[in-house]
Amino acid sequence: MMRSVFPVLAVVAVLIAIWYAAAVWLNTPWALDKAKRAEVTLSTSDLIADTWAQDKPKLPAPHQVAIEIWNTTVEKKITSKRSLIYHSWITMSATVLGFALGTALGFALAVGIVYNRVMDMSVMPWVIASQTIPILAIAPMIIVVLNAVGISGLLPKALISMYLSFFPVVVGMVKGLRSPDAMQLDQMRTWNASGGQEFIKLRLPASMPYLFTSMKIAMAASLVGAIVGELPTGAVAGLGARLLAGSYYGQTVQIWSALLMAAALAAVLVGVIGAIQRVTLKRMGLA
Amino acid sequence: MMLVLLGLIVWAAGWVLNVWISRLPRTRATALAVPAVFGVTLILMWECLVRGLGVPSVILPPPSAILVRLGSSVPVLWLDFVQTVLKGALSGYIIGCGAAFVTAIIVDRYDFLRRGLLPVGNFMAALPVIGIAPILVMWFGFDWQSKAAVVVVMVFFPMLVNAVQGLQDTTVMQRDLMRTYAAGYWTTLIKLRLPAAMPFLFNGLKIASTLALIGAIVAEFFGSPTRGMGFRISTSVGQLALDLVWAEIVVAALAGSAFYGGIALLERAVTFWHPSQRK
Amino acid sequence: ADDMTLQLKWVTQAQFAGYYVALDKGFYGEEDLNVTIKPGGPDIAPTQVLAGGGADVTVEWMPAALSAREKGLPMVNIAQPFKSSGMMLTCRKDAGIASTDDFKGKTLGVWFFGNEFPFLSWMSQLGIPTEGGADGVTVLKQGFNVDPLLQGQAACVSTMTYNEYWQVIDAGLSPDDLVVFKYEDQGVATLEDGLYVLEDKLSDPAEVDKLTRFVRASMKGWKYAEENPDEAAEIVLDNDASGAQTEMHQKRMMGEIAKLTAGSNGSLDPADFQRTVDSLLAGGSDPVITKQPEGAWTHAITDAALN
Amino acid sequence: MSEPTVPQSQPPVIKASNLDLTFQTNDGPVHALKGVNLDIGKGEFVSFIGPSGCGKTTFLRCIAALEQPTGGTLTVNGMTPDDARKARAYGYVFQAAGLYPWRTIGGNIRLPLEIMGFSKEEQAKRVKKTLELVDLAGFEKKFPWQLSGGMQQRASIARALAFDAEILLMDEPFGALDEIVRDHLNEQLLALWSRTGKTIGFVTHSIPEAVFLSTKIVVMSPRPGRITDVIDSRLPRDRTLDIRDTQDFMDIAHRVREGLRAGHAYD
Amino acid sequence: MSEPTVPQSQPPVIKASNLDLTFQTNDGPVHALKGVNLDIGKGEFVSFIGPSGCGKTTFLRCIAALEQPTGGTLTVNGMTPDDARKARAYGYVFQAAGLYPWRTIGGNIRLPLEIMGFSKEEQAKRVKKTLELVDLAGFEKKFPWQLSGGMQQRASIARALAFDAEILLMDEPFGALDEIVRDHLNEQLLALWSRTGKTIGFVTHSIPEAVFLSTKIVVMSPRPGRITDVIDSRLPRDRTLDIRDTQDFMDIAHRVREGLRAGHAYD
Ligand SMILES: Nc1ncnc2c1ncn2[C@@H]1O[C@H](COP(=O)(O)OP(=O)(O)OP(=O)(O)O)[C@@H](O)[C@H]1O
Ligand SMILES: Nc1ncnc2c1ncn2[C@@H]1O[C@H](COP(=O)(O)OP(=O)(O)OP(=O)(O)O)[C@@H](O)[C@H]1O
Ligand SMILES: Cc1ncc(C[n+]2csc(CCO)c2C)c(N)n1
Ligand SMILES: [Mg+2]
Ligand SMILES: [Mg+2]
Repeated sequence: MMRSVFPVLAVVAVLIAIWYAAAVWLNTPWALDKAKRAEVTLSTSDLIADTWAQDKPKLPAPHQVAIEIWNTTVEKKITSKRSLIYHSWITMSATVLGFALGTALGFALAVGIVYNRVMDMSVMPWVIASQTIPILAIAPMIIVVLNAVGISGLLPKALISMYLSFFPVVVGMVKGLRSPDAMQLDQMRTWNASGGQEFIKLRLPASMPYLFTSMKIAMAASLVGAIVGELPTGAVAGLGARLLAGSYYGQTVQIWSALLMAAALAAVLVGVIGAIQRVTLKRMGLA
Repeated sequence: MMLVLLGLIVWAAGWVLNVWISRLPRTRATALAVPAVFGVTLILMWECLVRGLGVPSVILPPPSAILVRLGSSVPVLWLDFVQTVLKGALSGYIIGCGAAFVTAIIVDRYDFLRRGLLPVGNFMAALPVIGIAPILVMWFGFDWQSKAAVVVVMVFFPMLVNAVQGLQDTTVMQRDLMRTYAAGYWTTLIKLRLPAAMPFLFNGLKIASTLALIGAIVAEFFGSPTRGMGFRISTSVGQLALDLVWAEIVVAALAGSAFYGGIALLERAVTFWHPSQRK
Repeated sequence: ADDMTLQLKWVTQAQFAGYYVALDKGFYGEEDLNVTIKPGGPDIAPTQVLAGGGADVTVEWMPAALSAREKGLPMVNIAQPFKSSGMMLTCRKDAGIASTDDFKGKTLGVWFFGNEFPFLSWMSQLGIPTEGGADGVTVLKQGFNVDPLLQGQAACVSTMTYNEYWQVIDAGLSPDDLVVFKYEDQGVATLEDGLYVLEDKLSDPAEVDKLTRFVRASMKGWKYAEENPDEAAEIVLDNDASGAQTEMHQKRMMGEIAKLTAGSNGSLDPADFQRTVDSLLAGGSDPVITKQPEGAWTHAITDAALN
Repeated sequence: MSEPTVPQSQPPVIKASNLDLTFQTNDGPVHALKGVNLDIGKGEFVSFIGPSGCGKTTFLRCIAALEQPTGGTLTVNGMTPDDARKARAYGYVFQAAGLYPWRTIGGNIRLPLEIMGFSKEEQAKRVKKTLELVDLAGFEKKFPWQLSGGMQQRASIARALAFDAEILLMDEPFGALDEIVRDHLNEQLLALWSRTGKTIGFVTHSIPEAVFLSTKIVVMSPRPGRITDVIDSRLPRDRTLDIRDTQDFMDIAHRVREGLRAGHAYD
Repeated sequence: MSEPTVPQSQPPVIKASNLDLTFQTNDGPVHALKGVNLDIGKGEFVSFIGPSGCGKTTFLRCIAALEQPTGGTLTVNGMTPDDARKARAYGYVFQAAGLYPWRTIGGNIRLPLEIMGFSKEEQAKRVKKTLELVDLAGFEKKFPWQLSGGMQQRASIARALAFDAEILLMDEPFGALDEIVRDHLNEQLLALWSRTGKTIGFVTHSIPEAVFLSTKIVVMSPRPGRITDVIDSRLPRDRTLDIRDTQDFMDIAHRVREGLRAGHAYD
């Protein structure tokens, strides 16, 4: 435990130190600009203090972000629109729904690719091409089109999440479902196993390690999708809306706290999959 | 209605054609023909459905209109391509992957860093681009430098993780062999660990190639000069010039696929020895 | 009650106070309407939402609406609660700008996404090319905020009297450090924040009736907001789901908005319309619209609503 | 020693006549089997021996209908190999243990039983019985990686035995084991064979092993894989390891070695 | 046969006294070597035999300084194994061929030569020579995966021979080969040994192989790995395969087998 915690803490400490230094560096021009216009001269310590306490800094100091996060999580009722937990929750619901849809789609495509020769030969290049399309560009169109057919609310956002999250699942699951070697497949043949039995008893369990790894990537992608999806839905609520609103008003502290919150949310969601992975693989004797 | 029906017929015909081709012996030609037929089928169906259902072209233009626009806007598309792909994405890609590679070698050398940096790295990789892009635009200005910075941030961690993993992908026996030759760190790195890491490095390079393009385009949504694919897309949506929007998307997808394909070819040439590349 | 959806041009803020007041005070309810207000944002083109059927009515700027009309989307102005334009170009004195003659060779921040039309026609009237160079101006696609001005990346940025201008002030620049060019003062003002619908709605008497009731209630909301700006700002805050708006900013914005809506009873002044059209037609080599639009506005709704 | 003939009274279980198999690969066709003729009677223990790549595995795979011959005929119990496969006539032990890592030892042995639809009680009974047969009682709940290589190999044999197929095909099952463990398993395999009267096809690289186990030794030559010698063993059916020191044993071993050397080109 | 002693005149090349090695694993320590005493003289051919997991590989690795003993002393040419390693005293052949797949056969053999800074011409000359030695002339430009397992194994032996190390350590180098190829390589190895006078440490699972090759056979027992018997072979240094039919050979083989069986627990 100590072996893994200490290096992480050390790296985090160094990062925070760099962060403070960078805050001084990036925020100094504005502090000097302000001082010049106010016609005062700043001592070094005044300058540093100022760079760590600006209202709209180019880079907020870590403690400013920490205080903002504290104020918008612990200090606010979680039903409040000013609570980051409330916004995280909104983003999370779209993320999880999109993730579920994406995993299902990715899984279905992978099964198709593994079992159908035409799909095997035709689908993959297009799946790759689909991922080179900038999602932020088509997200508004997706929302409008879905709106036109009367779908709104959670689902459009979830569909954008799905678009981003199915890709790692397809790639991973095709690998995973193909991971049984020729001998294992031959064994099934000598027992005259049906296609379904082969899938349930061999291909599926063999693909589990791949599935979990790709689900972790998919979850992170799904979160990005949910945040992207929040922008063209009117940025009503959610972490994406907070990012945007922060951006709109130049509230860097708010941007950074939403960013860190998003990363923390990703860490939690990926952690949950990791936990399920450990339990499942342990029970399967694979861990 | 006729057109809708036609769309479905096209779909069925394409599928049947593909089933037929896929039964032929596997050659380079059939391997290319099947996805091509699939793509053409999709496009024809799109054309039929858009026309058949009377979808307004300010919502979704038919492929034919996109093609016409693609032909008539070559100068604009080229200008945007240079700005976004060559200046933003490519430079960021090279810097980001290069930096990640160098970092990986350092991280790999010091176990302490690996255990400390990788978990933190995973956390940072989860920072959504849309959040980082406005910040980087604020730091690095409007032109392509900030786009490159976004790309650097996006590609850095996937590349780092793959490179670190790759550098460790040697067997005990391969390393012991080097020890019996009394080979030093650098010799082992160059003769053993780098070649062994190639499959992973290329995996990282492939993932990074799609990310790079997306990153460069997305960053342009948050401030840019009056050129670039992201600029054109967002501006044209506002002007309801959806055909131009889609023309840009087509260029993006082509550039992305070509980029990816190019790296895949390079991979084939460099890691010809890896089981996944042999047939 | 009849369902209606209103698509806003931008995020929930006092710029749209009239509609939120009408909703909150029950003015829509009194007209037997069940109105849903959809906030906009940087990625939402209200024209496209309207085309896609995602909304019945949308708040849009006239240049964008007329441009869309030329592209084949038959948008019609049914009411114009905003009398005057709030657009301006805010410049730093220390960047060497004192008058429009100083623009040459400078970098200017401009909003795109359909909001660039007024700027482009202004520049073409000034005869300044926008492709950069010593004789022209370099145009930046300005992001969501006024950072480029604060960071010194641009000499001027686009601002609204009621919003971005105050962000510049809040950031620490004083009005003395700034020079502002209001589009109104430059004679290139175009109409902002009108209510638009698709043409076919107007041929259906039932729809016309709905729209009439909607405009009547909305204008009631606007007048209420003008008279009670602080309360209106509170109502806007209550409706902001992102929780990012501040009371101080919204109250101040409401005060500024009231100046722009004052003088309009909701009915479009054809002279204002013509001034906008002329400005857009005058766009030099690449005008925003190429011919005098026909049927781009109607008084049918406001006449019915206001009498 | 003359060419053996199967007694007329009993039709052969496996009958190959003029069997041919050519693989199409991208650097031309590979002629893996050429004109193979072989009859295997019920209850025989047949070993296949020959240099690497001569087609031993291929022939076993043809019998099990894992490979489709390109010429000649092959019948198993009078039917096609594929029908025999569908009738679940085969227990096949592959060269590597190939246990599924996500199933316990018991679960691995249960796998074919599940697939063949045995009842739950029957499954449990058979798993228990075969585990005892290979000296693995008590290891049912362990996962494969918790066992040594030899134990895994025995588990994989147990898996092939569990559903009592009439024909047991084993492809170098003991290749990875050390000599002592191998001797032990050889004895056990012989005991099982004489108890059950199964027909066994067995591939090996070891001359002593082939001689020790078989009633018939098939020597093959490299590509195109042909049968160069078929040796019927005069050794008694009941054998102990000591038999290896007898002259008979050495004679047969010598004949096998000579046969092998004749066909051998060093890779 | 009494415990052998190395002649006083010639100090042993490898000398282990009371060697101990314990691995710390997460389920407790594994005692891999315990009180191992062994002297190997210059030019001897020493085979190690013993059940799986008894520490044969571990001992070889200690000699090559790939493992650090936890007790006792071990000297090679009077220095520590690590100094001997740095002096490039060893050629080590691992159980699997372990060729680098991105290098051709020639490139693989050239690898140690590059590292040790031989000149280009010298490299080419030695590659050519060792390739001929293992019967692989003409395969220099091929990649490992284009060769059969046996050919790969021979290439890996060539790689260990190329730089003419004084001591050759071989860990079951022929484990994966069939008997005929194995015999052939055994003969070649003996020829090489008598020509060069190298000191060879050789791990095998095969009793005949051990007896056929060695001047000294070390029998080990399972954990904690100990030496239970050291047999000095009376067989002449010049041997052909026929020697396997002599009584001397069988006697030694028998003694080895007994020694092995004693320490064996069936796993
Ligand atoms: N699927 C295949 N495609 C092409 N060639 C094949 C295939 N399977 C086997 N071969 C070739 O057929 C020949 C016989 O192979 P087979 O595996 O039967 O040999 P074997 O006698 O079992 O050898 P070993 O002792 O090495 O297992 C070999 O030359 C091999 O390369
Ligand atoms: N790195 C290690 N960590 C922990 N235990 C080890 C390690 N290497 C070997 N062992 C243990 O030490 C013992 C001796 O292993 P070693 O590899 O020397 O056996 P061996 O005699 O070579 O066996 P085999 O014939 O199977 O190759 C075994 O029980 C093994 O599990
Ligand atoms: C990408 C982007 N496009 C346009 C605007 C400007 N804008 C659209 S509506 C409106 C009214 C009130 O704020 C303003 C200013 C922006 N800020 N960002
Ligand atoms: Mg085989
Ligand atoms: Mg070993």
